[in-house]
Amino acid sequence: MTNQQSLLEVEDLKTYYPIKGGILNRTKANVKAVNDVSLEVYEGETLGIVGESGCGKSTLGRTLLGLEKKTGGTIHFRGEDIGDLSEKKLKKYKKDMQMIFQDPFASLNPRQKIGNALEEIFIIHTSLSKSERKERVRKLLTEVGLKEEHYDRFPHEFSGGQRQRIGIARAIALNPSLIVCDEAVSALDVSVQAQIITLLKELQAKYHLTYLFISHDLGVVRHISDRVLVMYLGKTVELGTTEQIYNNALHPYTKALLSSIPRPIPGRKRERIKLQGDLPSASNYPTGCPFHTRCPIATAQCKEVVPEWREMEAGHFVACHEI
Amino acid sequence: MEHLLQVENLVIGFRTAKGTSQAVRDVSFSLEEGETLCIVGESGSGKSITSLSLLGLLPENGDIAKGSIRFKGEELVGKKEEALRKLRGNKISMIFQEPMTALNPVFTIGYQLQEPLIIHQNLSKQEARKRSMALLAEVGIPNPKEKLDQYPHELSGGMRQRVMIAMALACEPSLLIADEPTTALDVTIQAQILDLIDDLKEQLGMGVVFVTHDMGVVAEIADKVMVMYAGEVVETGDVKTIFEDPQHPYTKGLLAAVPNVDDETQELSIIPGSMPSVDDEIEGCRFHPRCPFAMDICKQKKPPVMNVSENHSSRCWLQEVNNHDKSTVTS
Amino acid sequence: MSAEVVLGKKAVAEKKDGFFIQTFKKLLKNKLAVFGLVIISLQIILAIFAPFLVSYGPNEQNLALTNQGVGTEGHILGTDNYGRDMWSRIVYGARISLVVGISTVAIGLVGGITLGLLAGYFKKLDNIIMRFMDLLFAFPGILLAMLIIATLGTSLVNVVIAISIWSIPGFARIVRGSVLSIKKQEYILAMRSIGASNTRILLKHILPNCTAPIIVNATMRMGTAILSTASLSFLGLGAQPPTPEWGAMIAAGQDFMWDAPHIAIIPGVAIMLTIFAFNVVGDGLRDALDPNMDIQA
Amino acid sequence: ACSSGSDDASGGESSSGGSGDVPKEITYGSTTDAKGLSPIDTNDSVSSNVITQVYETLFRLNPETMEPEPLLAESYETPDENTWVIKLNEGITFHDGTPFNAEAVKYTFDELKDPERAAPRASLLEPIASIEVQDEYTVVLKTEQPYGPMLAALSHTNASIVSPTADQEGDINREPVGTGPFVFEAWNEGDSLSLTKNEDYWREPAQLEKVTFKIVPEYSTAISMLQTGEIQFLDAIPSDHISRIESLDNVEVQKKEGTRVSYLGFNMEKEPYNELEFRQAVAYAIDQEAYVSQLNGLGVHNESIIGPRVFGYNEEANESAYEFDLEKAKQIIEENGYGNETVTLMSPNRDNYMKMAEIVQSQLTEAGLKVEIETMEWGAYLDATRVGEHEISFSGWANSTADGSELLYPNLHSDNIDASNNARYNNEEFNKLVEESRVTVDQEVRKEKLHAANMLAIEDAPWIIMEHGMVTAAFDKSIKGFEIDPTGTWSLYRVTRE
Amino acid sequence: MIGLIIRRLGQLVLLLFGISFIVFMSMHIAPGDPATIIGGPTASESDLEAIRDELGLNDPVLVQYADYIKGVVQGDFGFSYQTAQPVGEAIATRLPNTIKLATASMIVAVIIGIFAGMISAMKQNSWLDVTSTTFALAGVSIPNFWLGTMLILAFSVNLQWLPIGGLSEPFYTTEGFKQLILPAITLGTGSAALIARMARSSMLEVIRADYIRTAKAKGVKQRSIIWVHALRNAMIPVITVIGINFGGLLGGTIITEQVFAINGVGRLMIDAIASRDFPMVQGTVLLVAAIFVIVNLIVDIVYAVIDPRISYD
Ligand SMILES: Nc1ncnc2c1ncn2[C@@H]1O[C@H](COP(=O)(O)OP(=O)(O)OP(=O)(O)O)[C@@H](O)[C@H]1O
Ligand SMILES: Nc1ncnc2c1ncn2[C@@H]1O[C@H](COP(=O)(O)OP(=O)(O)OP(=O)(O)O)[C@@H](O)[C@H]1O
Ligand SMILES: [Mg+2]
Ligand SMILES: [Mg+2]
Repeated sequence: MTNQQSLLEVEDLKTYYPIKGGILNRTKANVKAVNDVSLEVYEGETLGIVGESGCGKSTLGRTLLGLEKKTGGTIHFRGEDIGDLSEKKLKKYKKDMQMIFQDPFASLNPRQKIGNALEEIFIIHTSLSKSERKERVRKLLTEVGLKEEHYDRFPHEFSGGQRQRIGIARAIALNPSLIVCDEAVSALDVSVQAQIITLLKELQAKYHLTYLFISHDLGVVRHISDRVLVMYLGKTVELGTTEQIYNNALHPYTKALLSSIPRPIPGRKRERIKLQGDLPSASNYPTGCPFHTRCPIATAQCKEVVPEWREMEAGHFVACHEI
Repeated sequence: MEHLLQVENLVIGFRTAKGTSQAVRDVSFSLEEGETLCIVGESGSGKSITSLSLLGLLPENGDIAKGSIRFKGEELVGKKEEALRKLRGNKISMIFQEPMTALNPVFTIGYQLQEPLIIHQNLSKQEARKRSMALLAEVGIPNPKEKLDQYPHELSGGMRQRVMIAMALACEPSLLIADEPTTALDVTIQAQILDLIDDLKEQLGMGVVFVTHDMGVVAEIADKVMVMYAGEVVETGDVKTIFEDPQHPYTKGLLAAVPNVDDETQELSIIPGSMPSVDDEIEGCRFHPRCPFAMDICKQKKPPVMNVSENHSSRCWLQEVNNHDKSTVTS
Repeated sequence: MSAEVVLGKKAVAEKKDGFFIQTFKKLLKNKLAVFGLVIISLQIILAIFAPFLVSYGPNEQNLALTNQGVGTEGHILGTDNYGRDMWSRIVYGARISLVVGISTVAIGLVGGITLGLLAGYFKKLDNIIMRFMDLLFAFPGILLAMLIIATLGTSLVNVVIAISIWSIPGFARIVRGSVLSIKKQEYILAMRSIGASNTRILLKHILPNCTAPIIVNATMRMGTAILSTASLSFLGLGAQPPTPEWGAMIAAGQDFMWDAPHIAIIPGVAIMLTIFAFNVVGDGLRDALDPNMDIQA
Repeated sequence: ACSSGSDDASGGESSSGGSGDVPKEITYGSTTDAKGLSPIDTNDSVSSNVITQVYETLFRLNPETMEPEPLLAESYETPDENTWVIKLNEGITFHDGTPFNAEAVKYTFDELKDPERAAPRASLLEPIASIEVQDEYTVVLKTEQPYGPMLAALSHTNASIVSPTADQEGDINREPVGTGPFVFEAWNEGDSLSLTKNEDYWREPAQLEKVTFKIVPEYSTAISMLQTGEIQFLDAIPSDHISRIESLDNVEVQKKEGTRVSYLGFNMEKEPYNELEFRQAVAYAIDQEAYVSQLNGLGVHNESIIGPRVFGYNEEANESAYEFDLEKAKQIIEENGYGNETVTLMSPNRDNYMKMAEIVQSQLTEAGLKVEIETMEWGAYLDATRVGEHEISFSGWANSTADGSELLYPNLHSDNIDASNNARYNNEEFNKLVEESRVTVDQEVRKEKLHAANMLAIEDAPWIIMEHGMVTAAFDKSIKGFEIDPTGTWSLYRVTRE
Repeated sequence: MIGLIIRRLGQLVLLLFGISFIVFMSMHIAPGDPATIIGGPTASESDLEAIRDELGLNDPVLVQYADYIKGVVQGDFGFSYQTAQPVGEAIATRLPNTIKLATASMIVAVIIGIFAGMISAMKQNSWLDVTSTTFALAGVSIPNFWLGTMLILAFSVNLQWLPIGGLSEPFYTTEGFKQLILPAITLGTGSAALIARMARSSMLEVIRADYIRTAKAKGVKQRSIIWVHALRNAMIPVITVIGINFGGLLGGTIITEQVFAINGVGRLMIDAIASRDFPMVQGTVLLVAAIFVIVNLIVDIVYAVIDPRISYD
């Protein structure tokens, strides 16, 4: 992983959701879904993003694609600031950045034939004729392992794995450079999940795609990612190569997370790092380090001071006072 | 010997708009006290339906068409609703997958916890309240007194699932059925819940039927494993055997398809295709369209359950070949 | 190469039907709904072929033969207080009632869908539109109709307008509700992620997916609309005489409940059957469109 | 504060009762509420019904002959054509104790005429120039021109004499004070109104102890209540309900020819309605007999504008009207091409007007016209016809003075175009005859003038008469001595219950 | 909760303001001049002019509206053109009857509706369900005035069980109660039917919910599953229907009051519209709208009581 070229550069990105209430329905507080995230994504890599439910993984992905309005920070795509572009100008970049969604069924319009759904992309972004569009769609379908005759079918006529293939076809239709896979395989059965992961890998090799692979399944992430980002309550807590994260995790949260994964090896005695309590809700955000309420090694400092995002070794970042 | 639970040749049919479909086909298994049986299989393989049938809680349009379910020797199939009701939540308890929806949103935690105590143990309201407070503490909920008066939506997912567990254990059942109790939870929370169930099982000596599709979870908690595919049991055995010496091609495929956190270089193997739906009638073995080892016989004749060894069986024609090989070797 | 294996031939053949045909097939399983469909079809036939089905004009008076009961020779359903043939009036009335029902619902739909889509999709418009809808809603229907008719004058067209306006907020609310939930669906996000415009998303993706509640509601509204014309006629604000509109017919027949009850009862039964029909079809549709109802009892 | 339904219900079941223990009470069902209770400030028939029981006029029409005869007045004389000297009965007091005298009469009439007060029936006394008190019990009315219908006008309910004290110190529109046989007790607006017997009445006190007016908007509900005995008395029976009422065992029906006339009127300022031929065609095309036959006996077929019970009627008028002749109508319509344009019949959506409109529409269609009906709410109808937006309209005139001048002048005299002359009829000769009928005091001469005017208008056909009304009442058989007069008014003074 | 109430009442003021403006304008645009109605056919143009002057109808419409609003702010709703009675007073005497009627019919509707809907849902597709559905549908299909007349003929005239007219007696007396029965049924039937249908479908949904399965798994008796666990959840959408339906119910009082000779606000209102009694129309319409909004506010509060997930703060 030498001469990495940066595709996406994110600095101090913030995305807040307002919590409304009170007599006048004013904003009372904010859910800090993404809170001061800085990172770089390299061309052709797969960056896995892990963390527990509600930690802001999806929000981060959507914000990067301009589907969610950011509250602060900057996003550079191929060196260009795209964070504040108007809807119109953004269209050009939208072609270059696509998304694959978690629920393959929910992400397809149930009333639209698959062929038409795919064709629509070309209607929006190209001026191809009808027959040309059809041709492109046929090619796409075969590309993701579906058949041409699937063109006229409705989403409910497909199995979960097939639907996810359609989602992938949609994402690669315009030859993007970046694809955000938001829990793209989580809803699938293991056997199908393996099929899709393999397909994603094939496509990446073929088209030199960059993936942001969001998942809570650490096994899958390990399998597919080059680098891994660990998030907790809207904050990045650790970032490193897959190797660094899985074999040499620094942050106590990463460690706990890794130790909690049930291993398919019977009889293995677990050395689980037990965490106390549940995730605090994003709306009553803890002061200091967001993890201090559950952290086994928290100190007084952690309660007060937000830890810095430090590079511990080459490419291995962590936010913790105790390391 | 009397088993805690013995299920024999269970067949469950559903009446649907298209006719009758069999969701569970000829399933048999047994469970002893203090033992954990994991039922694994992909979505739609009939895990939930099997476990629901144990309590007589099948959806309205579902029926046990054949087979028997014996709890401590007592036949449950065909038992009167009222008799079953007395068992439910008392001798046999159940925990469901979705802690979000499995609790009634309009009643307090306390009310829902006290219900089985009042129904089955005739406790007074105060006694029930005291007892439920203790139960909450037992499942590791801080401030149980306060939580009793809260509503489900005020609790996090992990807490809710703990409440469900407390509820299921209220009357100290001898059999606990857990249908994917941790699937909706985060891994760190899942770990806490799995530990909890394990501890309580030890304490109470219950038998546990645990439904999951996560092989990792199976490895962690199971004594015995039953692998289901498209309504049928394809392989059963104790946990070690299943993981270390799986016989059925499906089981093997399943294990190989799970990405391993600890293995960087693992090549994921693929089972092509996807599971048939319950009402697809397939000649021969239900797995043969996806089986890399399918032989002619597999397409024509349904394989019987074949014993691999004591406590290990597989529903696959390959077994016959193997057995045959073995027998020829030994003889 | 891979997944096709399991979708056996049977499965493919079975799933060929489009969404509407499937729904219709499910609908046909519901006996009450079929009954409703039959009534509606009959009504449509009556309306279309009215001139061929009667031997008297609907307004043809015969003052020498008034208030004849059901089964009178030459007048199967008797005659009214002007000696007009009840059967003819009922048949021609089907035309009017159908048109009134359909046009009020159509106008209400267009208004309600537009406002509902806008309110549901654009947060900024939501408050304004929905407060305005509340305003309309807070007027009891009859009162609103009375005000509109008092302003525009009594005529069937104005009745239609009044009832349409009155049904707008109902549709708007339903559509808005569906839009709010559909908007959160991933496929809308997916459309946004491929850069589809708001108009495209609203019209091609959100609207078609609100159809189920809209259809169900529209069928039921149809009944209400016909009933409302009856109430307005009772208050003297309905169709102009001698228009054989059913509501006006019952309202006028009300005075003869003693001498010739059939004058009010026959159109009453006609209205009841129609509303009943539309409602059971609506109910049936709701069930047919509900995925949970895919099971047979 | 009103009578409870149950008491009446038990009392009303005359069929069961032989005990003779009937309460001396009566409940009248009215479809609308009174607008007010002051004769000066109201103009509607429901208010009149109450006012007639509480107040009295100087003269009243004899229900049989329709001739004015003195009531509060004792006698009168006319020393010259423009002077009316009226002698009043002595020793009468209003319910509030105020003495009835010439001052009270002057006060009442001055108020009625006062433009500030804007009394709706001010026109009744409009010809009177001055009202003078000659002595305690004599008033002198002076007119600038002779005023023929003077006594009829003074018999009008709205010319009832009110207590000046009560009017000045209170609101007689809510708490009426008159000299009549009944004293106002309570008014629960929109629901009921009650009167009690005037114990100190100047004549023999009434038999009834209590009278209640109950508002029942739906006539069919009212009939049901009459049947169950919740009310005992109804009037103005719609023709569609008469057969039901007549079938009731416990109810007696009284019907009489009345002064009310219902007509079809043309807008004489619009084409082609200003053409005599068109109007004749319509007149020939309408078969009034067929219409009246639908009224179940509650209408009189007579095509004279001045009806048989109205002063100025002559049999000849009826006979000279255009007779039903469909062929003639068709012929005229065809010759003039009248069938090409659509004719709109405007009708208020109440009473029998809708029925007229529907039948006439059918008859005119038969004759070859294209006809539409436009029904309107009463308020909108009044507005539209007043300013002449209509083409043909249906309307009626109650004529509460039963005098022909009171019919022809407001409705067909050109003075009243833009007011009550909705036909916008303007005929010099006719105007003159009507004026003469008004300024003549000699009743015989008046009669002739009215007849001549009537004949002229029938010939000219700005109006085509549909029917002359019947006045009707239905009451419980236990009620005796009830008399309704041809203008539709009734007094409960002599009514008893047995 | 208090926040909700304050916010809603604030909205109510705005709403009433909007409604009053619309009503005011539409009454002025509408054909039919109050003066002609007061003056009657015989009044001359100058009589009418005098009447208009007295009523202030000659001022520019906006000035009239401003005057009206000024009055309303001070609690003065003007005087009836017809009877010169203060509008507030006229409404006050009739309001109790309308409230009695509306409340009684709502009670009838809720009791019958929920009961029928529950039975339908519990015995889905049985003859009981079909019968109850049929009745419910018939209920929405019958015109109010027709039903009212029929009930009178049957129960008052033929059977003589119940009185016909008015609501003169207090409802807690036997007589007053009897007076309420027929009008309440007449007015309540339509709403009962709607509630029944809503209750049925909502109940059907609820009994398939996971938490019902949980309750069964706990061994809860069938009866308490339905009446305790399911009912309260099923009520949530039903309550909204009740609130929305209340508007229709208020509209229905117009006809019911007419048929049963009840002296209520509905009748006051149609009479006022018919006679172009502007201040009375304004007053009654505002009142009805206010009642509607307040009832819906109450519905929202009940909503929060039934469903703990809803909080308005
Ligand atoms: N539209 C929204 N409005 C308000 N809050 C939101 C919205 N979307 C997400 N949130 C909140 O923002 C936080 C982060 O949400 P996000 O969906 O990004 O989490 P996630 O890590 O993707 O979780 P999951 O694994 O459950 O998908 C959560 O607390 C969530 O409740
Ligand atoms: N009420 C029902 N009517 C008809 N078919 C049903 C019904 N419930 C379940 N099934 C069918 O029975 C089969 C087995 O379902 P079951 O819920 O047991 O699967 P599962 O193994 O628990 O899957 P998951 O992992 O998704 O929970 C499925 O194919 C399903 O479609
Ligand atoms: Mg997410
Ligand atoms: Mg399951």
